[in-house]
Amino acid sequence: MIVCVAVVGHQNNPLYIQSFTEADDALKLHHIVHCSLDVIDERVNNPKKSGPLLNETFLGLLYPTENYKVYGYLTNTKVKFILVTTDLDVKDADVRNFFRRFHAAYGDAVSNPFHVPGKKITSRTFAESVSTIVKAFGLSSAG
Amino acid sequence: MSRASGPRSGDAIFASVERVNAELFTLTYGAIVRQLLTDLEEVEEVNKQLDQMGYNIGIRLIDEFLAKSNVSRCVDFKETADMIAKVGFKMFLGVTASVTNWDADGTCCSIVLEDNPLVDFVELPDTCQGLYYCNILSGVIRGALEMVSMKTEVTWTRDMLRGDDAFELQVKLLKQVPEEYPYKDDD
Amino acid sequence: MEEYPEELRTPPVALISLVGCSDHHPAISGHLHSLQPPMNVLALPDFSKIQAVLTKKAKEPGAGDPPSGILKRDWLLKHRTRVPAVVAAMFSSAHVSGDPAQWLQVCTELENLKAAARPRNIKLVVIVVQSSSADDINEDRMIALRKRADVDSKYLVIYTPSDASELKQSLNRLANVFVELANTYYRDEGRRMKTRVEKKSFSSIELNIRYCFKVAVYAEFRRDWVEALRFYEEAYRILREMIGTSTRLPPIQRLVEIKHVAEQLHFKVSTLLLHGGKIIEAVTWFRQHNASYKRLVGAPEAIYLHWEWMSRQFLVFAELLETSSATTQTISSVTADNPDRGLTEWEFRPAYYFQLAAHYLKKKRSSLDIALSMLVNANEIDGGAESVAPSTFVGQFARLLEQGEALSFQPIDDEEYIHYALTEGKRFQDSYEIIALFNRSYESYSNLRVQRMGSTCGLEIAKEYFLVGDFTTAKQFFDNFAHLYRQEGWVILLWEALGYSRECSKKMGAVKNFVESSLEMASLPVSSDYIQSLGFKECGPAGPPSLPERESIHKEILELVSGELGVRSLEETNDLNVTEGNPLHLEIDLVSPLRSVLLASVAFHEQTVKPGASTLMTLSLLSQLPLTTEIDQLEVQFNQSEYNFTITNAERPHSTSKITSGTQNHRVETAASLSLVTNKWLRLTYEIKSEQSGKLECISVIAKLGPHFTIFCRAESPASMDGLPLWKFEDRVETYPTKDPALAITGQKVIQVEEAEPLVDLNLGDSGAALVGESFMVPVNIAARGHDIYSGELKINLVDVKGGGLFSTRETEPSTMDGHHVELLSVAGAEWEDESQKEAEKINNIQQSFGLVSIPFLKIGDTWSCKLEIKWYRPKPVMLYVSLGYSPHGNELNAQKIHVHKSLQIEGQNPVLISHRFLLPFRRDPLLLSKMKAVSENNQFTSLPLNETSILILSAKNCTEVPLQVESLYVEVDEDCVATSCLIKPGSEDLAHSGLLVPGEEFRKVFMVIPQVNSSTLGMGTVCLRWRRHPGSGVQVSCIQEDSVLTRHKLPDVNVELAPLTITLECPPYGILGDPFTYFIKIHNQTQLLQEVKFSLADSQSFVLSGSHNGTTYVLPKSEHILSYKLVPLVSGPLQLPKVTLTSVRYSAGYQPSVNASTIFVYPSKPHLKVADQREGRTESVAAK
Amino acid sequence: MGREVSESCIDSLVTEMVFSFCNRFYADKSDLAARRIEAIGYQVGHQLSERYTMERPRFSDHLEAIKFICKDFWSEVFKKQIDNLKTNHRGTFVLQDNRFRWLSRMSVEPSLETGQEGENKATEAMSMHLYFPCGIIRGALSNLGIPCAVSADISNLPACSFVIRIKA
Amino acid sequence: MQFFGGSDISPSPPAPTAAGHNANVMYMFNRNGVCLFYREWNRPLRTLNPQQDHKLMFGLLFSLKSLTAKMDPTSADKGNLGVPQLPGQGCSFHSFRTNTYKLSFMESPSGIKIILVTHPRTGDLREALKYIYSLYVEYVTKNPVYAPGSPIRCDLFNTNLDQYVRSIS
Repeated sequence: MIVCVAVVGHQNNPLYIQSFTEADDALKLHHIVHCSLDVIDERVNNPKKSGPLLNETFLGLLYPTENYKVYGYLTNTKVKFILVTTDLDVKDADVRNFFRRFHAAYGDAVSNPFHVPGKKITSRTFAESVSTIVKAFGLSSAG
Repeated sequence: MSRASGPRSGDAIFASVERVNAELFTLTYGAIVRQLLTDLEEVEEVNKQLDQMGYNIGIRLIDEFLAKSNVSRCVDFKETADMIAKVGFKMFLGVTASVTNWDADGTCCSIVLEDNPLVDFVELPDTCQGLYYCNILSGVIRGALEMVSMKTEVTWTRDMLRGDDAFELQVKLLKQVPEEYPYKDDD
Repeated sequence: MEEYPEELRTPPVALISLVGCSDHHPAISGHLHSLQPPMNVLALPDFSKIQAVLTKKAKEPGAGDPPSGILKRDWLLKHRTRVPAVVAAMFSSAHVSGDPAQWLQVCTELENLKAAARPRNIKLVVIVVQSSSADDINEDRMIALRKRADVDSKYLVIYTPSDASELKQSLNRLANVFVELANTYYRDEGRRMKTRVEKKSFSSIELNIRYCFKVAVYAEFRRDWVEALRFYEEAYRILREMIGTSTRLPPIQRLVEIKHVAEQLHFKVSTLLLHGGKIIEAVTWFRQHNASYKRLVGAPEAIYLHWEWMSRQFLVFAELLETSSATTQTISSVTADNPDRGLTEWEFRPAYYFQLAAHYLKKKRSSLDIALSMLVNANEIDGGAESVAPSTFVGQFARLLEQGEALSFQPIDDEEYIHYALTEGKRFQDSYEIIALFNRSYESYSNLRVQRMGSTCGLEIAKEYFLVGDFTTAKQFFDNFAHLYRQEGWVILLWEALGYSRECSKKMGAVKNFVESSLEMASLPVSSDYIQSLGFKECGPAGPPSLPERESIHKEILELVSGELGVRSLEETNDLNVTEGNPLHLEIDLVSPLRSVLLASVAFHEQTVKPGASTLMTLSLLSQLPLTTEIDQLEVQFNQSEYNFTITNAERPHSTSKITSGTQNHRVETAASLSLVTNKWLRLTYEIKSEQSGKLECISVIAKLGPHFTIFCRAESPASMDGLPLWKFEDRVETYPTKDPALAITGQKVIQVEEAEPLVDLNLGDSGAALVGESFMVPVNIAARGHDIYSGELKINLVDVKGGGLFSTRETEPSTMDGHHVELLSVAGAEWEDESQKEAEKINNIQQSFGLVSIPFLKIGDTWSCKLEIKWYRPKPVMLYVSLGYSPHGNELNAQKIHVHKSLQIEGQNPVLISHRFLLPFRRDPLLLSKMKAVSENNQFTSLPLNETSILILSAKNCTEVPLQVESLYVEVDEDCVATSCLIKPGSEDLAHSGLLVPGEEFRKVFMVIPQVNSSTLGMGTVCLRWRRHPGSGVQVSCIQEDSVLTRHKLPDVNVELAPLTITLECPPYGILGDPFTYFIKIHNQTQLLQEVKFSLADSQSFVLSGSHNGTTYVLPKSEHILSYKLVPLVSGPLQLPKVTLTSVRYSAGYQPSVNASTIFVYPSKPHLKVADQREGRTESVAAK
Repeated sequence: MGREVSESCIDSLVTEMVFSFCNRFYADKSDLAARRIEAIGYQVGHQLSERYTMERPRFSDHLEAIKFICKDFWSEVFKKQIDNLKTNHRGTFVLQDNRFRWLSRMSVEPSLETGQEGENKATEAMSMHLYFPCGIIRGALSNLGIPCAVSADISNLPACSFVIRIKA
Repeated sequence: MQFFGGSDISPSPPAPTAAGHNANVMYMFNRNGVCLFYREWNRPLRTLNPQQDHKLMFGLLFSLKSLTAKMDPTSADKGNLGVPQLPGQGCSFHSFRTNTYKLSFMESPSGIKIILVTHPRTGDLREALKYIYSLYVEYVTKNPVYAPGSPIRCDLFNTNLDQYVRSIS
């Protein structure tokens, strides 16, 4: 189950962060997301020489915490997407797929002429589509 | 006049004309509106300017419309309105509009759009209530009709950006202006 | 890791036992220790001990029934300290080859030893100590000994310590033997166990595990890591399966035991892996370990044991990683080559594990607290637990009972165990442990420059400190790490940190900090809409980040600063309050996080303004505080304090007390309302009128909220104002600080006040061009039209028009001292009042091109004037700048000056052009050899004949526009060449006519020159022309000066030489048409030599002549030869005499008299003039030249 | 995806945009008008680059990004690629489109334009239409993390070359 | 039909050449009677100054239209002579011929009037005029620097027009 998704701007400032848990761990999730930026920095600064991951937007598993897994995605426009899930075994394919759809949603959100680049994303439409994508992920990964 | 080759269908024309990504169009329009909002501040003023721009576009576009659609005469308002809705919208925006709500004496009707490329991605911020985002369209129609000598008044009655289920433009024919001899006879 | 017993932490070491000959033990054991790998030695002085050591104690209840534990706690230790692999019996050679009695004893001892060693099949070595290599050992005794010991001959070692080399050899020999035997021993033991494992010949899983463990350990003894690893893993696996199946112990303890064992096995495995450099495997292994035990929480009341255990796992692994050399360098490469394994770089970092260790320890603490709290009465647990202790088996605990001296363990039930564990748990103060862990994590993160993870740890540390009540430390930490969140705009995290920090300062009773952090929190961009605030229960003291929360914080502060009530609800600690006693003063600068609390932008509506003219200034305040804030009073401060003014709030008249020491005539404005609405500019526009010229800058704005609370806020120019760091990411309406957007973009908090219009005239008298050499006067007139002139000052500046600078360094002429072309000599005041020392002072501050003169006080209407005396050394146009600075009001000290500037371009030109030329005497031509040869550079030097009279003509041309009066013109012989060398005397007595030269006119004077020394370069001296401007001339009096000017002109050196021959032409001064006259050509030989001279006389149409046309003559030394001709002129007028050409054969130099030397005037008829004709002709001819 | 509109929509919109900014809102303040038009282009480019770079690996260097502009981006917007890309390898790139769509129908009658200043008028009018595409390019690049300045040159119509100077 | 019965004595021009120079002049007016465009390929004699010339031509068309409408036997409602009409209203003529030239005319509903004067023997040019109209749309109305209603000054239009006109036979 996805517990949190976040969009982080190129100055590492949070643009959108939404958690999907009833538990009171929204704050912890903030911390987790924030920390994951370190891993992203590491990955980007010395990218893995080996094959497929080179410059791919999908950064894969960033790091496991005691009971979460954190995945990352870095767009060409230096915007970071972060996904925190509780699932222990997640198929990369699912995550990739998730990020693809998420990116599309993000693209539409910033295509809103009234959205000012670099500012927090307040669009309702975006929020809605995100939650649908998140739900969809739950289903796919469950199966 | 040759009635031989009648008006062509909107789809046929749209298929034949050069086309571009709607995104480019949509975003450009959006950027223009945003710029106007920041420059002119007053929402009302922005509406006015959008309409004006639309008008200017309309008076250019009409000839393309006529040439491509092969329409030879726009004397009857009813017929013309239909033309615009069925052919005009299709051949330019690739969407079809329907004409409804004719009033008794056939001088006022509504053009209804379910789908409108202008508003993809658009979400009106709370600060811009009162903005007719698509006001350029009304301008275009007004301008185009004026070129075929119909003075009209075009107003929005429904707007999806304001939560309505469709876009509805009310087109009201004010008068038809025949062309008159422009030169004074005394010179 | 430290808590592990040494034998577990380090790989096992073989044990050798030495018996007998104890005096040799140290040497041997020393050697064995030094081996790689070392060997332990169990040294027994005499054989009697050996039994005690080796005899097995009674085997625990027969192999039949299952053992009561998995691993024996002391087993490893036993093999390290008590059960040797090899026993070495040492006998001195003396005994061996001694008398039968001794031999017998040897034998018996050997027997006993064998008896003891056999059952444990410990290997046996016999060492015969040979006291010296000299004495030999009885051969057959040796054989007998071997027989008895029945050991292979190579295990009967001769040990000779006598001399070093021998000792070494025998030591090595011993070592080899020991190693070999030890290995065989452990191999055999290992095999034994292995066969049991393979044959499944064991009664219970416990044993299975134990055997595997033993196999592994024995393998380790043999350094056979692979096998060791295999069997440890095997054991681990079996153990894992054992969970659930085993029923031996009560459930809690069972789990505890298993985990303990698992821990040991895991430790062994990961150690082996890491030391084998298999880091990836190690990490993966740990993952599995973690995964498979994480969920085994166990019984709820003992849950904290699990967390403790988990924490330890992470801690230990972290330490292993840290110590194992493999980690550090290879991480990147490692992560590189296993993207598939899904291991992330973080899992190779000890920091990661430390962090989690700490994390689990926190869990442990919390659940422990719960457990404790659930106990009915805390003291009850203390009873009965003390006698419980770790039992013989790893991970088991039992009650220790002593009957007599014998100790025995009695198993306990979980109830008791929990008690025991709780008491144990209570003994530890976890917080510091947790801090320590986080600290290690934090440090290793920050070594890697992984700041965010680091700061999370930092935050945790801070929270711990907060928990244990060390608020000062806690606050420091919180504040440090808040910074990162602030700069990256992670508002929620910032909120949490600030919340704590705020609480700290509250507890510490630090009002200022408290208010600061409160205000910052209240002004943070958190609003309930963008996070579901219910998710933030654990935000600590801050409470959930939400608008209402901000509001309540804000309210609290408002109340606090209003002084009405201090913040209560503070247990024990002293209340915070803001009162008369301790007022509160905050400062907000451009980088302060509190900018969002109060942002002051100040914009003048113009860039510049005339003094006295008034302009507008807009002061705009912005606050992001959630509630509307009432400002009691504002003070606006400028760089010129007299313009400071205060703005009071009309709605709050009572609270208008002075903020600063209220100077009288302190301006006070009243604003209708001074309430700051959230994110809405409060704009106040006031008129500013400045008398002072110069920069007027608004420095700061001081807002007064409540009687004793002020905020000092640095003013910012809208032009250069950057957005609020945190709010700039918010999607909100941003408005301009000023109504007029243009001003908002360009507005400045500084305004330039121009200086007042000068009401004083400054005039420079223009007096045409200056002449080089004269001291040129420029009159300066100052008239105080509309201002009094106080402390006036006149700046004078000379600048080269061409910008070339007024002097060039390579200027070397004496005429220009220190190379100035133009120099300001002095300022001649028309009337300095009395004080003359002032004059001196004035002259002082005059340099060549710059002058500074102070002007006496002038009342309106007064005038004052002076003359600038300037001297040109070079013709050069010059710009003269004169600027008058004065202040119209005497009274003010710091009255700013008003300036008037004037400039004048002055041409500097040469007054006269002096030229000279030399002539030889009339009709007399010396043969100057230098002329002949030096045709090329003849122009360099004029050559003069020695002792001949030559004529020098000097002319001075007036090249100015004004008439000049020449006073005198003379040649001044240089000091260096003595007067005798050459005498120059005026050829004509001094000027007949007055030397008045109109512009362009030339003045001439003739001198006779008779060189008297033969010198190639004879200094001719310097021409001195004394002149003055002609008074009559129309130029204004100003620049006429009494004393005349002396212009000097150096004459070039000349070349004086003796002419060997001179020709003199002689003929009458004039001829008459048709009447003959004689024409003599006198060739004078001045040398001591006979001179052969060829001569020729050309024909001429104008004359009929008689005499030889050409020929050769010889002229005797110091004598002269005369050629004479009769000539009859045929025409009249100036005629050219027939041309003579002479050629000196000796010098092969031909020459002719100059043309004009050989002309004669022929009158048509005899003229009737008698006298002065001589002179007439002369001057005339001179003039002709 | 793949939604399309008639080309004359965008053409007439851009034309009208330029017209009204130059002749209505900022008449005789052509520099202001230019800045606005450029800003509009900037926003469009910014948004387009976000959309068009989805699904593709990140660019490792400036050149890659520029190539992206030349190929994919250009063909998305103008249905053709840039014809010629030049660079001095010190942060300046020249992108030439031999037949720039938005200029393809632009023409004046030189003969009738009275002399020099007429020419200038015409060229100025044309150049006004270049701020928009320049803005687009700048917006796109800066969104890709490449701050730069973009100018255009139409010395030989209908070819048009855009000069990109990357701010180091 | 023949207007202004030009006396037949006047020699008719040479027979039309297959390709090439059959077009003499062309006018374009917009709905306000502004002459947007005038171009001549072959007009040996020129009598009036351009303004008058354009005015005359527009006047001719204007009255001619109302005339033809007035004469229309088919339509019931006959506006009085000189009463203005909507573009495309009533009947409309599309060409007339004299012995010396043929004038072809088309008017778009937007009031754009295109007049092409050609050799008398040139055929029906209605399609040609339509094509010219489309040229106008393509190269004039879509020319960003062309201001609607102003005289047409577009290279591309001229060149394309010339090229096309040359093909008229």
